[in-house]
Amino acid sequence: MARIVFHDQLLPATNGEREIEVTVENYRDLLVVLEARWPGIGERLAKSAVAIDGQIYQDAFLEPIAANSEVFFMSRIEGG
Amino acid sequence: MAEAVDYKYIGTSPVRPDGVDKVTGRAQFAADQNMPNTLYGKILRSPHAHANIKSVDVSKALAMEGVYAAVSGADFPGGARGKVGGEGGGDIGDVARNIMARDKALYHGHAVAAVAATSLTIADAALAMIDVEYETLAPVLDVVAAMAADSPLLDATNFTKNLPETPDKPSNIASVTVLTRGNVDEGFEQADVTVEGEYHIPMAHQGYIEPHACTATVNEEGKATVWCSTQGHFEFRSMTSKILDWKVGDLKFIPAEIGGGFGGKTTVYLEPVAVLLSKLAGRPVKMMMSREEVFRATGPTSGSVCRVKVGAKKDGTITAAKAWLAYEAGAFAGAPIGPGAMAIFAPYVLENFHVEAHDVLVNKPKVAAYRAPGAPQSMHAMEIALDDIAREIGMDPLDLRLKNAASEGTRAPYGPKFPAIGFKECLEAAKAHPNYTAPVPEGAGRGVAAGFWFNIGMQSSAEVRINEDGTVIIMEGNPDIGGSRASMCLMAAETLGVDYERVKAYIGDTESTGFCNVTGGSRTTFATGMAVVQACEDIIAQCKARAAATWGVDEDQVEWEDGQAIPAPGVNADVTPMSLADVMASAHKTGGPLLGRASLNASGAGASFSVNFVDLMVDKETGKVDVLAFTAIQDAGTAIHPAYVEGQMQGGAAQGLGWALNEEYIYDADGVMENAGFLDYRVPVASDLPMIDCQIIEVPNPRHPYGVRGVGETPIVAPLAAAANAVRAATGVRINDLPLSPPNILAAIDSD
Amino acid sequence: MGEFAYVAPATVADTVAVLEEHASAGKRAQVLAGGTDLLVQLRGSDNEPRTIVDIKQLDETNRLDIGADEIFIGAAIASAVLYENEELKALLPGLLESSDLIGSTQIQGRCTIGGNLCNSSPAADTTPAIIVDSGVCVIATNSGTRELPAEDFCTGVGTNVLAPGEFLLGLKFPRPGAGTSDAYLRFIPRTEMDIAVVGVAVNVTLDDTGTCTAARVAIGAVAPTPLMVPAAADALIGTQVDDDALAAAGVRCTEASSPISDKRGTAEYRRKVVAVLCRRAGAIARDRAMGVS
Amino acid sequence: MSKVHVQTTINGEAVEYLCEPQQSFLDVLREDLLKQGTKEGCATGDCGACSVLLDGRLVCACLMLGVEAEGRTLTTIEGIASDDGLHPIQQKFLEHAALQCGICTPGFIVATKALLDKNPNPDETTIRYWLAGNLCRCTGYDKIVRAVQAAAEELAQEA
Repeated sequence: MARIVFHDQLLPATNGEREIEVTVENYRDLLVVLEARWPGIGERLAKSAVAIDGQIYQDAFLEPIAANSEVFFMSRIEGG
Repeated sequence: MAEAVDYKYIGTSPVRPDGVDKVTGRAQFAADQNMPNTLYGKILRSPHAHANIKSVDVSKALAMEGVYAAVSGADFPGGARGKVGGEGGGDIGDVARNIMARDKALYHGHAVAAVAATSLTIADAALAMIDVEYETLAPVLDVVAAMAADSPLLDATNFTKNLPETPDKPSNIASVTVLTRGNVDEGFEQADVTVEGEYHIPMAHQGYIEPHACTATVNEEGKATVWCSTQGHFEFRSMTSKILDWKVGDLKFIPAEIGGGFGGKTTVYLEPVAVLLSKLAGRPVKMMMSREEVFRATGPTSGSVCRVKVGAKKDGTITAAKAWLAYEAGAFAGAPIGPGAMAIFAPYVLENFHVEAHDVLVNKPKVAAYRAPGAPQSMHAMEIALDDIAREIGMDPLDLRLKNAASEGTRAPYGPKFPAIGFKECLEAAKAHPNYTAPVPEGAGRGVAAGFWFNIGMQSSAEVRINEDGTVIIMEGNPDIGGSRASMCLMAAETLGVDYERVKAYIGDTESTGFCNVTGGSRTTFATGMAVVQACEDIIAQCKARAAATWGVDEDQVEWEDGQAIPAPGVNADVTPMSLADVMASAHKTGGPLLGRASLNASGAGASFSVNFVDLMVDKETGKVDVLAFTAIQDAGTAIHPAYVEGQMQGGAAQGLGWALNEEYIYDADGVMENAGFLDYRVPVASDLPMIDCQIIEVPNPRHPYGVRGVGETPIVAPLAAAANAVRAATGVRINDLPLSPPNILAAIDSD
Repeated sequence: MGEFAYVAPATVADTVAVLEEHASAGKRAQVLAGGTDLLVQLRGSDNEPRTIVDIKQLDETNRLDIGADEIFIGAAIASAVLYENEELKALLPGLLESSDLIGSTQIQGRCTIGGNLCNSSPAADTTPAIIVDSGVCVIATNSGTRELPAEDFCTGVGTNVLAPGEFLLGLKFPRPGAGTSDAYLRFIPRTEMDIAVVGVAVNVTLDDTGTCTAARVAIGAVAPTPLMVPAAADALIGTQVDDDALAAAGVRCTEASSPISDKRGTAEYRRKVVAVLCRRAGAIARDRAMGVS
Repeated sequence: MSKVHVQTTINGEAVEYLCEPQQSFLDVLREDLLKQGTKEGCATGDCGACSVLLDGRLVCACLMLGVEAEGRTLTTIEGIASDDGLHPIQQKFLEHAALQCGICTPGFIVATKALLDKNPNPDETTIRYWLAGNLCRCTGYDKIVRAVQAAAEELAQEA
């Protein structure tokens, strides 16, 4: 199962759960699973960046998530 | 780690395609746009740092001869709140209120009204005729005081976001970010030495030499064309459309050549105002900020207070680190606390840490991005703490960093594991560098620090067109601030196998090329470069198909080599290889013109690390600092155009040194910036700096076809602490605050 | 509120007439020499209409005379022009250095020491040097000219003794004899382009034994006007201008200063640094007077 | 407002214009004469982007009134290249990547021209102090100084 980790700002939305494990095909499916579990979290996740297996995505969507994947939600990064 | 590859064009430093126009004065920057019948637009700005706006009356200005339009906040749509697209992620309602105040003026210089008139003189006179009734309020200027429960509030509807419990009272703290791992208390117990400090850095400006400017013209059909100085014309179009509630398709944005940005030209200030004035006046409107307006009313970067505690064992192993950060957002939420918190410990292997960062409203201009936004402030604190630890345990500061350096597989403080990165390579290069092995000049001090930036990808589009003679045109949508056209041409030349001189790159407007996010986040050469490479690959695929059709073979029997379609090995075809020119010569028979294209949302931007060291001499009687030598070492992934990579490193070093030594926003008690000009906002001049030695490290980014990481932002991060550490070495006195200006240094020496 | 106008009178008398006419009519007129302060003012807060009276067409303001006893520098001569005059540089090195420190190469191409004096900023670089070199202001009036020691010229921040209808024609200096020389040092945070945080000029005359027989010390940016510090000069006179004497003179400078804290430096900082610069400038002036380069 | 008639010479060409008495020469150049190679960075003489030559001497166009051009001879960036092509200074700025955004470049090239006209063989310190009135925020000056040195060498060889 993929390991999903939430940053501190998301903890209010996850009832304090920092980390869960799920089996999904891709990021889109992950959002569906999370929204079902914690209605309303999708809006917050849309403001986050996400790192899937070390790669940072500002706007992930169909990126695959494998059984051994690590998914970290993180603050979005801007730049100069 | 990708293998080092021998390239033919990549890694060379040819003259840039837009160069001749820039050395002759032909290049058209935003203020160089001229249309017949143009009016000049000017903005009236708040003389108060914090005030309720009771009323704005523009009628007397409007009645003046030569004045064709006048607007204030009431003339703009209410504006739905919502996220600004793309980078940054601020609130569009805030952007709307920032470019034209509504019920409140939130900083000295905040726009409150605007006019369009036939001359600059008349426009100035008209501004003086606008009546604004203010009710002044106490300004909130100090970031820590602003966080206090009893502070006056900028926004009574602001409730701190991201707290475990929703607060019941409003505050000036817009949001809080926390990053944690392990157990810091246990970590500190394992430490043999701990150092602790509070570090203050004042607000600083990007200081691009070109003031913001634009010309807007709205025709009778209600369609607007806007020429402007922007790092991202698509995002400017989007913001303008949301602020004015216009259809995106009714706005055409044409990016002029841009005279510097460094993050400061990623958001609108003038453009929606110019469009509205032009619509009302029925004539083109040109707006140009004065330098004073640039300082007072555009987005500098956050001033900050950082408290850091770091513990380490005698062998140098860092056991715990803790940071508390407070960044000034300015008048609206959005200080770069996320990146600041994520960057502070990023170069190091760290099991126990805790970072808490605060985005704080103060009555100063709303901050904008500035080169690695958020990282210089927090990393200044950490890199000073490490210097102090190195001294306490008697270890070379580079060895201390090597002992703890992150490398491939290290879990970054923000969660994921690093892919291939070049931090250790930078540190090793620094240790071996002749400037480091050379003794420190008599009386001087040497300071070392590391830098880091994430780099980003995001959306890019590119088209590649082949002319009848086989020459190549690249059309993409990222304004070229520092020579990116040359990099695009080099990557295209390499991919297509044609001479660099036969490739030209152009920046299209919002109607002539596909969407591109801003030139920022060090993404252009990475992400748009990737799109250009893919568009070239599209061309190659088409050429192979055309050659196959011409030769009567299958497509997979054709290969592309050295700029030509050739039969694949083993294919028995008695044919002449086809170059781009050859394909074009028969293109009318084989399917028409050649047009390659690519669009993507790039991921896989590679983190970039740096190590800087600087030798400084301090006049102990006056506190004056002389920079004797500066060495910048940075992992660029692959340097596509090494001279411009060096240019980024040198320019970032100069900006970082300027911020470290003399640059600062100085406010009086009323919240008026006292040094809103280049005379007293002291950016480095040529005689302040030595040559800046560069060493480019190349640990290719496996996620880019040519290994590019992005180089533009990391260079500004390390100079702040490097300078502070050098002053410490030269004087024996630790100064936690910036700038290291002569009065500050002398006061520290004398009180030591 | 009137309108902007520009005039460039051909004679001193015409210039005085234009200035007086405006003064008596209650209309604003302002003299233009190099323009490096005036144009900044127009661009900034002081953009009220006025008549700009250009004095660069006058023979007198362009006159540079290096006589046997006296040197005259016209008020319209650009700093860069002065600095290219090797004879003048040898005679008044401190003054020329002070004028070469104003702004950038570009600004030195326009700015004048007369304008610097008339702008009457407490931080004016050339004024302390003019003072220690015993400069005398030659002022055009409706009755000819009047003369005034430079140390009496500035009366406050941005104010001076010029009456309505008067303007500065130029500056007179006694030609320094053997054993006399000057130096000016200022402190700025950068290497160039800043306004002085502190400025100190020193002029010394040494006899054959190296004993100081005459001295003048003036300080800038530490009081509402550039200031002569006779006590500092006294600390040098009769000495070999050695480290002790210089240190004593520095202390006198600190005592004489009444600086403010502003964006360019704190009062405390200025009080300390004025002493440092006095010592350093005094040593340079001494070495020059002794013919040591 | 009554405008003033001015006759002057810009880049070898006789030019006439009307300007307001208080208008800067930079404003005249850019907004009226549309010679926009000369840039505005500050309009207060602090950045050097508007460097021009007035009777051969380096000045900021923003610190000069339009009326003061009467009877004078001015050279702007548009007058640096010749019919034969780029001036060696321009060529060296290109070859040395001595520009990034390019907004300060015209000012630097004009200032360099003035320097090398006066001092054909300046050392690094001389170059840096001469150019201290020209701000560049992109390059850190390193490549600009090298370009000036290379241009000086090139011009010495040509001479």
